[in-house]
Amino acid sequence: MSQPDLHHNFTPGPERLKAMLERMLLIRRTEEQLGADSRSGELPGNVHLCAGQEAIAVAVCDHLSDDDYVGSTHRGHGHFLAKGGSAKSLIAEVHGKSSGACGGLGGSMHVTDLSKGMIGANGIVGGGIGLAAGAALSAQVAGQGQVAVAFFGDGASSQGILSEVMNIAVLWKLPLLLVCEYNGYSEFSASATVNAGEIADRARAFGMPTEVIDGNDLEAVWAVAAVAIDRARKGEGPSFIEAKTYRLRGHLEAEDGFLQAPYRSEDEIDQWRTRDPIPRLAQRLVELSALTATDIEALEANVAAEVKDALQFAHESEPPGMERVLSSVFVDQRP
Amino acid sequence: MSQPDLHHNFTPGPERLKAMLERMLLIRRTEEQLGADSRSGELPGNVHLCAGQEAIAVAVCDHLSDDDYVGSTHRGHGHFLAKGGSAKSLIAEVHGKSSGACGGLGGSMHVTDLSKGMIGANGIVGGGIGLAAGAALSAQVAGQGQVAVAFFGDGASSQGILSEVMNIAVLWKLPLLLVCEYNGYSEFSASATVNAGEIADRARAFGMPTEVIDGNDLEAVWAVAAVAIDRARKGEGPSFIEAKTYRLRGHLEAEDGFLQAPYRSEDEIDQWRTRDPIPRLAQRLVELSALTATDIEALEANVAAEVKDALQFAHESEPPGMERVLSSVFVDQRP
Amino acid sequence: MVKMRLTQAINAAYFEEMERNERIVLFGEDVEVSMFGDTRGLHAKFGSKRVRNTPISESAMTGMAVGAAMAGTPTICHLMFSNFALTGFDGIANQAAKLRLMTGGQARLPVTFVAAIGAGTSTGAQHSDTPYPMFMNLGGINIAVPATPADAKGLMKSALRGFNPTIFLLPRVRGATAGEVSEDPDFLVPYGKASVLQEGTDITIVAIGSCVNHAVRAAKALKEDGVSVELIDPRTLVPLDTDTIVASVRKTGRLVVADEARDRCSAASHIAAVVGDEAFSSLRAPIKRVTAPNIPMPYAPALERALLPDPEKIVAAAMLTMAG
Amino acid sequence: MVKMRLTQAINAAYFEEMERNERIVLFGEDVEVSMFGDTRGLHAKFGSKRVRNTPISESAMTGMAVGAAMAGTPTICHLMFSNFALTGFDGIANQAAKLRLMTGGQARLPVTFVAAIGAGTSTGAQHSDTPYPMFMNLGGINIAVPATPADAKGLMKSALRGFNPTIFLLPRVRGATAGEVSEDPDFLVPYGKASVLQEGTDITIVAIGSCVNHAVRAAKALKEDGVSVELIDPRTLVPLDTDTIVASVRKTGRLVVADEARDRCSAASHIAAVVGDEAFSSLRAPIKRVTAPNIPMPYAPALERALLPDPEKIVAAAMLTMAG
Ligand SMILES: Cc1ncc(C[n+]2csc(CCOP(=O)(O)OP(=O)(O)O)c2C)c(N)n1
Ligand SMILES: Cc1ncc(C[n+]2csc(CCOP(=O)(O)OP(=O)(O)O)c2C)c(N)n1
Ligand SMILES: [Mg+2]
Ligand SMILES: [Mg+2]
Repeated sequence: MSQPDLHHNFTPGPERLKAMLERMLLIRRTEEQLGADSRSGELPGNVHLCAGQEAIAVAVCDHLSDDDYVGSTHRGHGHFLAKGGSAKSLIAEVHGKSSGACGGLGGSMHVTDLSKGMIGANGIVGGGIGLAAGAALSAQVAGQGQVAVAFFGDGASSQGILSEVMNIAVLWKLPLLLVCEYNGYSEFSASATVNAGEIADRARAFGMPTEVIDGNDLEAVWAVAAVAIDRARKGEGPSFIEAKTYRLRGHLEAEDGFLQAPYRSEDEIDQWRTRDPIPRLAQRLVELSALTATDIEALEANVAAEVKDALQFAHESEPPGMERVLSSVFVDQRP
Repeated sequence: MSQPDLHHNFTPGPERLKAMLERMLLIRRTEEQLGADSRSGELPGNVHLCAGQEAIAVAVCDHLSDDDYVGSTHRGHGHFLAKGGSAKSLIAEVHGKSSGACGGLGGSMHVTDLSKGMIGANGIVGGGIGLAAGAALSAQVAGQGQVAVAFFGDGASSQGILSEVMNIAVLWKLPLLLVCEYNGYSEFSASATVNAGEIADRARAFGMPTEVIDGNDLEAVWAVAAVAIDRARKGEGPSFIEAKTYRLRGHLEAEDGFLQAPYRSEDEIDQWRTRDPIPRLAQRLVELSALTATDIEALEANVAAEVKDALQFAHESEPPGMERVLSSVFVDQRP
Repeated sequence: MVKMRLTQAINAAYFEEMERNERIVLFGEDVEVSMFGDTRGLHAKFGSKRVRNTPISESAMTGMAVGAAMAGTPTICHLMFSNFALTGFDGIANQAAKLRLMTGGQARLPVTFVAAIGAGTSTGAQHSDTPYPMFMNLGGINIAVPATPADAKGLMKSALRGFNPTIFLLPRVRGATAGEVSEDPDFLVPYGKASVLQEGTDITIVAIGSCVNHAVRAAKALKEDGVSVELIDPRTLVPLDTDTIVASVRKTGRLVVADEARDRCSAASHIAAVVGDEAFSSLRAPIKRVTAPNIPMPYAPALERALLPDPEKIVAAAMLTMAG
Repeated sequence: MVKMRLTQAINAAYFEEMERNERIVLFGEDVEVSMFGDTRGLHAKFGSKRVRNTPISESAMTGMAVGAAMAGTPTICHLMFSNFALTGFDGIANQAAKLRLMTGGQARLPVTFVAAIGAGTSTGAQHSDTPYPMFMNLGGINIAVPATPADAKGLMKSALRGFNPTIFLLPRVRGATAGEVSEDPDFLVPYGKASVLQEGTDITIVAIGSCVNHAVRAAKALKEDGVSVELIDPRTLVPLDTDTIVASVRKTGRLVVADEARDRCSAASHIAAVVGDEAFSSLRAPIKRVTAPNIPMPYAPALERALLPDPEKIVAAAMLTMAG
């Protein structure tokens, strides 16, 4: 099958790269805070952190406006912030406060900001794929050049809904970008034990432009996403990106509580630490003479202040009341 | 991806071909009877006939014993008879009689004969794929060299469960043969309007031996199935066959009652009539000097007698009583 | 007023609302051909952008319908038989019913799932379910079960103008019954308002979907025996107009609920529980449920008939209640 | 007798029955690691032939489990959270619950679906459902909801020795409560036999799953107020031991049902409907249901607590009933 190539040498330029570096840092530091809050027992529920995977969300979302849609996963904090959601509303949500993105009714696995086109993290593996494809249909019918992106994991790739959506998206030429965040694990199972063949080949079988890239190389993700999203906007249909990455934290923060033995080696984790997309992009910007050590300190300080503010905001906010619940089930109707 | 080749020049020999010709004839004439009974209003429910597609079921099942499993579809009469089910129990079932395969509780879309390893027609498109894969798992655990075959349509190929099953079957090396009966239509939709790309490519993506063949050429189906089933028996895992065919009858017998316009041309149907697998195999046997016109008459007479007997049997049988229902929900437990 | 069948009434509702609101889209397997007739002519009129045949992919269909709705496109997802809603259940049960709550009220979900319910034509266990009790338990999705062409049209039009996820169920055996339907383009039937088909004093009969017709006949027969029936069709099961039902039973003191669903955790059970609680002191006899037994539906026609509610069973239950 | 937690009791049942019957297989996502602990150690003991991690593919998992069972292999399909059973619902609702009937009784279906139910740990709406009412309406599948380690073990062992499809649900918040469990390898708990946890004369409380513990505490509190409670745990919802419940209410004249499921078409509704019918003349007060409201579960802990049944709510309902 000869399919259009997504590979081009587009590049965002240093200023945009710097903004993306800051976004990645914001994700990392926000999640570090949430991870600490989870481990200390301050948070209800579970949190799944995306540390190490930030480049994918940030690079892809850099091409999107608030009118475009992103469907996400149980590991959705990064997508939420990359799509323009605020650290305040994220942290407050995960802390279960009424000032949170979903008024404290959703929690970590459901962070959503429709005003930013972030149609939600989703607790059902594969759920966000269907929703994003629906948003792409809506975009197509509206005819304003909007696009939708579905982020999902390598584990999620074995859900039948992905195959169903790929088929429909190609048939209907939906303005959809499917982004598989291949971090090598589905919970505690190594990907090779739960995925036969190459995931990207499944997309190719439907006749979709498909690329496999280094997901920790922000520029590479950015360049491929540029082409895919441009194609979608022009009505040329869906594309598929398989971005190889790694999660530097556990599947969920609480996992040490029930794991009997490690499911991945310290060595492997250490190896991937050296490929962390954040220092990697910083290094690259230094090489481009677009960033100094002082700049990095300033970025870190900005981000730290934002996270601190957000945390304080969450702490000072009230938990949601029952009235909020009762008005959030139906529109103009009591449950 | 380099995958094992299923193509070989195995051939069944004239005696076996003659037996298969008779089996195809039995399916055709049995279904003609059921079609007539349906159109005359004598039958409850709907019937979906497989006229034109018989070669696939018969050739594949020729390699199977009663210990092997077949999972089928809403269009399952052919699979039922090909797997060794009797015309009596089929016709009685579709007539809703207690002497039917399922005691008249299942009907046309659920004909099942577990004593023959026919684990059932299924009213849910895609349902039989999951069941057959489960039977393959059972076979693998039992370790006796049994295999399972899932028959399904081109329309069913877009169900996510197929993708899920292909993935698991490859990972677990299940003794499973997936047979896509590509008849060009999913109900009233031309396949190209509901299937992107080539269906066989989807199977290839998982790393499964896959062949696309002429499903109306019984010998071709037989040869490919021989290799695939042999591989499965030897523990070498699943295979995929896409068999191009055509249904000479409507999607269901009652369709003229609601169709406003034809969804396929008379021309197309006529064209495919010339490729009918039954005269085609008969012709081939004549060419091989293995069959005479008298032989054909004798076969037809045998089959006609069998169908007539079966119909009489059905007519003379009682409809099921309530006790049969109450004992058929749970084992050793009243519902 | 014009006389039409239930499926024609739904068809009319689609036409009117899709003309009124250009954003509405409809998709489903073979909706262009339209096996039931309710989507007939829509493709010719509104084209492939708004009316689409889908592959057989119920999981994607339900999920995509919800996503499209969330993104602002009112979406009709046609699922053919209600059993296929169970095949693609995640989009309904885990997404549609929950997303507005999970997003803290951000999401509006103008999505309408359409499917046929009920047995009676020997389509076998996998095409004969009446699963609204399961949907009722989901907690975040409206459910319409119209029994007349007028209600079908009015309820569909309301669903398509609203912003709540809705499951719209067609009682299959009622599809061919004709009735008068308003041609007023703004004829709407509200959700949560039961229809009192007949007032009476001796006994209340609540009937749902296919049972409404049976109950009408039962009420006629009972009248001949001197029993005055108050007949109520809830029309929507979520929201459920328990006020009207409870008020009626406070008056009559007796209740029979006729529901084609399986008995266990049925709509009939729930209505009986609510009335048994709220109208306790008015009850003069046990509340009787006329439902299907707790088994999958068999194929043979005589068995189907024996298992399904019918006028005779409703009369028998009512007489038992009158004797109580 | 040995003291263990509910998940340990299930683990012991798996071990004993998989040793006893070499054909039993178990699969599910990450059953080797075992997030809940119930499948811990099985892979090491029984190997990759019989204990398998699956990809995330709930549709295939449920369908395959049924197919394997039909082909003679008793199969445990571990679905983790019960919401994921809804993701792969076809295999349960359209296949497992119907295949024996559809095959005219040919099929034996020794398949056990395992999943956790319930809220209480802020896992959000998509991980907190208590969907047994939906499963109860399916009509062809057994349902176990053990509340004690002993019942968990005995019910699991019975399921694994039987030939009927079973949904085995673990009340999540009860997982950590310890209790005495028999070590007799043939210790079985029958399906359809309620457990009377405490005899009493004034009021019957039926409690299911996570509510059993609440009800025990409520009964203690009520005793201090001089109210004698008969406390019944049905243990299995299909089959449902209505005889025991009805007999109890005939004695006490009063009933409260505590059920963590959403109220509409809940198990509580159904039990109330059956008792309201069969024990009508014995009832001295309306039957009260202590259930969750008809909404998806929110995340914030205080809201979860406010919405779920607890001992106080059961006491309040009982007092209301006593006043009636
Ligand atoms: C339908 C469903 N099945 C199972 C789960 C449990 N679960 C949560 S995350 C996860 C693994 C997901 O792996 P992947 O898609 O690779 O995402 P990652 O966690 O690696 O980001 C599983 C099995 C779920 N949430 N939903
Ligand atoms: C889950 C489900 N969705 C939809 C249907 C309705 N339906 C019955 S047959 C059919 C088309 C099947 O097409 P294909 O798989 O190609 O088989 P064919 O009829 O051509 O043999 C459809 C959509 C169904 N029975 N089950
Ligand atoms: Mg992963
Ligand atoms: Mg076909």
